[in-house]
Amino acid sequence: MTKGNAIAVLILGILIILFPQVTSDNYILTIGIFVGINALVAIGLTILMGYAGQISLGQAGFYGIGAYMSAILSMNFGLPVLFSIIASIIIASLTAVIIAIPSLRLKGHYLAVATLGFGEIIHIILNEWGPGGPSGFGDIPSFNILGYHLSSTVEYFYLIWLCIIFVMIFSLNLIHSMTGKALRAIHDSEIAAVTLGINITKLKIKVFVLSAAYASLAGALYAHYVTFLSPSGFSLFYSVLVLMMVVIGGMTNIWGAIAGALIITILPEVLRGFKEFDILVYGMILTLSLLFMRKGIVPLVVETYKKWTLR
Amino acid sequence: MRKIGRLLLFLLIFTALIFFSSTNSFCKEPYNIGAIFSVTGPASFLGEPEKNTVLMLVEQINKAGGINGHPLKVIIEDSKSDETQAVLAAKKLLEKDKVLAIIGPSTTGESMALVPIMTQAQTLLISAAAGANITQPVKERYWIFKTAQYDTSAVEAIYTYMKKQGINKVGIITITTGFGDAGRKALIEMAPKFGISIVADERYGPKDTDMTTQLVKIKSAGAQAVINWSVGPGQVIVTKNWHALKMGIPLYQSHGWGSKKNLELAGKAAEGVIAPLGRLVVWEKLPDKHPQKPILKKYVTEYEARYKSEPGTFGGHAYDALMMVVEALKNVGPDKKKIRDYIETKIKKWPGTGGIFNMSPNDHCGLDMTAFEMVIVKNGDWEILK
Amino acid sequence: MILDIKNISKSFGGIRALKDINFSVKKGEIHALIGPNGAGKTTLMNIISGVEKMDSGDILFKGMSIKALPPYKRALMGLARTFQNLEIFGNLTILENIIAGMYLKNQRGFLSSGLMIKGINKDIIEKSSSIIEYINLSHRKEEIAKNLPVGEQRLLEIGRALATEPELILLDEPAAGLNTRETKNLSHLIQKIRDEKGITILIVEHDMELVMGISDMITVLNFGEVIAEGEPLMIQKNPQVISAYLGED
Amino acid sequence: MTLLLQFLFSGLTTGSVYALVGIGFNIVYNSTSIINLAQGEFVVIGGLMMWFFLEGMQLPFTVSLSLTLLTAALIGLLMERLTIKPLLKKGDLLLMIMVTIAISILIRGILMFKFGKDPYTYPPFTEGEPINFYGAIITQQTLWVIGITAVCIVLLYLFFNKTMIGRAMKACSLDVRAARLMGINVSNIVMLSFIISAVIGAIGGIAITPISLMEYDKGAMLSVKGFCAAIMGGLGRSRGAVAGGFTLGILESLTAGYIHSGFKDAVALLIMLFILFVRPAGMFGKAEILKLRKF
Repeated sequence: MTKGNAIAVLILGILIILFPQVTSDNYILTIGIFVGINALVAIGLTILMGYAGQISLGQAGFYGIGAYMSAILSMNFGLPVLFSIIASIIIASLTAVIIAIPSLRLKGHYLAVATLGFGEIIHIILNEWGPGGPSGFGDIPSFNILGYHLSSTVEYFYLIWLCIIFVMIFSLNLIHSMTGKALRAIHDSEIAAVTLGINITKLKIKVFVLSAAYASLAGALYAHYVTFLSPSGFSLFYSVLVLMMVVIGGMTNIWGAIAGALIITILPEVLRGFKEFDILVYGMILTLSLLFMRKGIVPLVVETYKKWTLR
Repeated sequence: MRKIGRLLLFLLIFTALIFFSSTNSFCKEPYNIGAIFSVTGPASFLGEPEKNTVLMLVEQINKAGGINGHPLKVIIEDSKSDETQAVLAAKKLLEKDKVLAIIGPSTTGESMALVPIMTQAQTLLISAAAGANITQPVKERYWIFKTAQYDTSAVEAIYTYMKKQGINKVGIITITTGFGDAGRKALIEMAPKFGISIVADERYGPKDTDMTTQLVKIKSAGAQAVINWSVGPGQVIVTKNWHALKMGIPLYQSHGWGSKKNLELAGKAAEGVIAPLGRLVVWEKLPDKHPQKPILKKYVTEYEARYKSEPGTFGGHAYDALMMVVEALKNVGPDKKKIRDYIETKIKKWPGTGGIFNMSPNDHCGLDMTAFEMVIVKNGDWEILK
Repeated sequence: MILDIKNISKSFGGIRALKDINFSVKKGEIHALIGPNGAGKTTLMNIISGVEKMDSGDILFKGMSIKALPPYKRALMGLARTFQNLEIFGNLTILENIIAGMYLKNQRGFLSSGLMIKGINKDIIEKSSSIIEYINLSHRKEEIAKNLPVGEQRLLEIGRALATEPELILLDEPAAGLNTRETKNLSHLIQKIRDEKGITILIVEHDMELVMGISDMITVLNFGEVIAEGEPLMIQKNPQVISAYLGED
Repeated sequence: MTLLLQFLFSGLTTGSVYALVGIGFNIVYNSTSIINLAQGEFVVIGGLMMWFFLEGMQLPFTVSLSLTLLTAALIGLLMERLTIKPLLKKGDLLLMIMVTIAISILIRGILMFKFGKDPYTYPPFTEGEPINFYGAIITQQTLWVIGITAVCIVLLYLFFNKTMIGRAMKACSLDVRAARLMGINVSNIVMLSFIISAVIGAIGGIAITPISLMEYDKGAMLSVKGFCAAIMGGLGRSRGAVAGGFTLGILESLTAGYIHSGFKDAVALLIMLFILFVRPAGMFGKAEILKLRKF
């Protein structure tokens, strides 16, 4: 991790600690929680797309596996929530390996449609065999550790953003390591990377699994926060939403994931005032931001700032 | 130095968020009620009339002087047919608007997602969705009520009628959404009680375009009748396919069928379709002394005059929910616990649009199969079956 | 012998690009592969580095058959290459390009990378910097690679290949797009690599002056077949080679 | 046997729309290498605008038809000129795909604003009793859908092989640079491809609406299914998309008929994945073609 990033993480940490002190409004904190959950999924996809150059339209599937597995394990098998979350991450990661091996041989549109296919199959499975079927199921135990139940929104806010801090540190370390260089090498030229002795297949699978692990962690946290699950939240629509976060935030910078999650999650809330028009305004904002901020917000801000200081 | 740029961005967005979310108006001591409906998204056909109904009622109530002099303010939130959005909306209503009670959401899933939140906030929720597990087990649903009839009641009405017709073997076709799934479960569970066997169990997706295959399978399984359980365009497509195939066995629809729009869309194909419908749809054909008739007449005519469309049974669920809360407020004032208790104990033989409600500590819905009339489509209109 | 090419054949959609190719590269030599356009030189390079599969034949590297190995394993054994149509990592800086090349000898697991048990240490940076100095790109160290002129991009590819600490480098038309001065520098660099680092070089090149100037041995391909082999002076006089280059055109 | 026939016809009907959407994908893909995920929205535009002119404004059938196709063409044109053209020079394909998603959301918003959330329908093209075909019952509209799809395929084939513009478009899809050197205005070709794909989507919508109704948010599902059809047939191959579309429709119908209707989408997806892994170039494509594609 570079010095700049270390300071950025520190600032993020301070912001997180301060935020609930500034606003005691549970509604805003709840939005903060969902921003965090989405950011977790988006961080994984940013590494996969921006650094390893692999597209995925199936993140909702892993998000769903994380949520459903953790819920089922803690509800039906009485596993402590912490363990059920870990177990669900492992299950999602194993699924990711199985999916990655055939899929990652494909490129571009083909990879996109293959991951889309897997994501939708997982969605159908949840619909057909998930507890409660399409209607979903409730009464999932809320997050608890060593007998202590997290009951307030503030506690959940801290829990989720603590996870993000860890995930950010891990991810920033990773992309600034030798492995990170290798990943970016794969992004720019697979053929050159492989002749330099980089086992691209293995690395791609690993990144894919990492993104699945982040998504499943997010799903599990979602399940134990909302305590109700139904398959509708884990469809292709969510995968597209995450993709949108990554692109709008800027996929060449991992901070873009958080910025993208922030914007895409908050936008509908802000647009509540528009009532019926919101989908129209939403589509308009997405289109315009894609047209005029091609690189995404964070890289744009960084670049503008650099240009500005150079003057 | 780039982190300063990042920091600025963060601050900018947070302030924007705070700015946008604090747009409260300053009325003089209004009673704040929250409403969460699926105004957009796949379940928007529910949320739309519900929202309209509430807007209309609030205007009427305030024009008539409000509730004991207090203006009524209903803050309507769109859940976009999505549970996460419903949770966010509920949090906003509870925390920001400090509402006394929430009516809605429109679907079972969204309602279920709100159960823990409402329980924790100790605030009344009157859902407009049908699922039985919204209010059951009652002990764990202390703060939760609903105004939509149970799916099981609709199934009961259908099966009772079928027995009279001598039908023993049915094929069911359901949509793969919460509504269809709940109906499917009820149909399968209750069949043995009526001595009915389900010979085919077919499904289709909410955006499917053709159900011929499923219907042909039902026919070839030897069913004496088809029951379709869905809302939205699916029920019209099934009706059209059923008509085109000349299946020779009757088609039953769920209680979601009760919209004139369906008759328009299906045209001739709808002739002979049977469904258990709330009296709202057929109020004109009710005998004058029926206790629901005056309410229905007022509601439906006013709604149609105002919105140039029919409210449907769903709008009625919102009507009942809001009127219950209003009545409670009138009698016990702005006290969350008292409002809840009033609804549990005082809503007895209470004629609403959905039926005659009898709430009790054991039943937070208060409707049974008598809320339905069996209705057949004849000459492009409804006709009550005896 | 460091590299033995044995009976390699390859066809594309019915057209035989390579017919029964045989030749060997001696350790420590600069071996050139020449021939008119379409002779199959790049295909052969791709087959040796493992990027493309051959139909039949065998490749021995340091006496071992590598035909079944994926490209990255060949790299592990000490085989590196550059590309005719430049495959630099465009969005990385020069330094990062070289560091990526050092991945081979400095691999880290995912977990240890993420937990920063072993990051990119000073040692790696120093080694990379010395390679950049070696290829005379120190003044460009922190620049984004895609902004470099072609000549420097070619140097970068060679530097990146060196970073893997190979025993044999395949250079695929390293002088394409270079001016005379750059070509001269290149030929010095190639000789320096062989002389100072003892790395064997197999070079495909069109620039005859460069080839004749630095090669110890030349193999000539035409229409997918070896038509001549020998020292530069011999090849220059070979009538078959002359007709291949002048004849049909 | 009757059952099978019935399933097949049911599959052909849905498959027709998938095929038309798939062809639309391919036409745009060939000229730009973009996957236009707003493709399904044109089907919805077709159905809803047709209703608007036919039932809403009570215009005669042919007038309504031409106006609907004109509207779709105009929207396709606007979409290309306003969003795709400025981005095309930059060549970031992923960004362009995201833009098409954003546009599909925008179109959905506009349609909802104009038409509300109710489904719409209008009478079949010809009134009359369904046809009994060896025991299988086929409505006249089903025949219309299949027939119109067939006519579209033939017309497109003639267009791409017999007309100057069509050949120019084909040349563009093979090699943009060479096409430019030959004096073809590539920018106009791209625009034309968007217009044609929009019109084809709208035709599908116009034909299917009497059977399946149309509402503002049906497009996303159609985009996904049409995309699958295009992939199954091999991206960029219009005849492949036709085969892919019909295969997908029939597979869905057969799964619903013989296995279980709950799994029909899953089986279709599994088969698509199988084709992807075994023959990524599609059922009929050659592997070499894949290598020519940058994305």
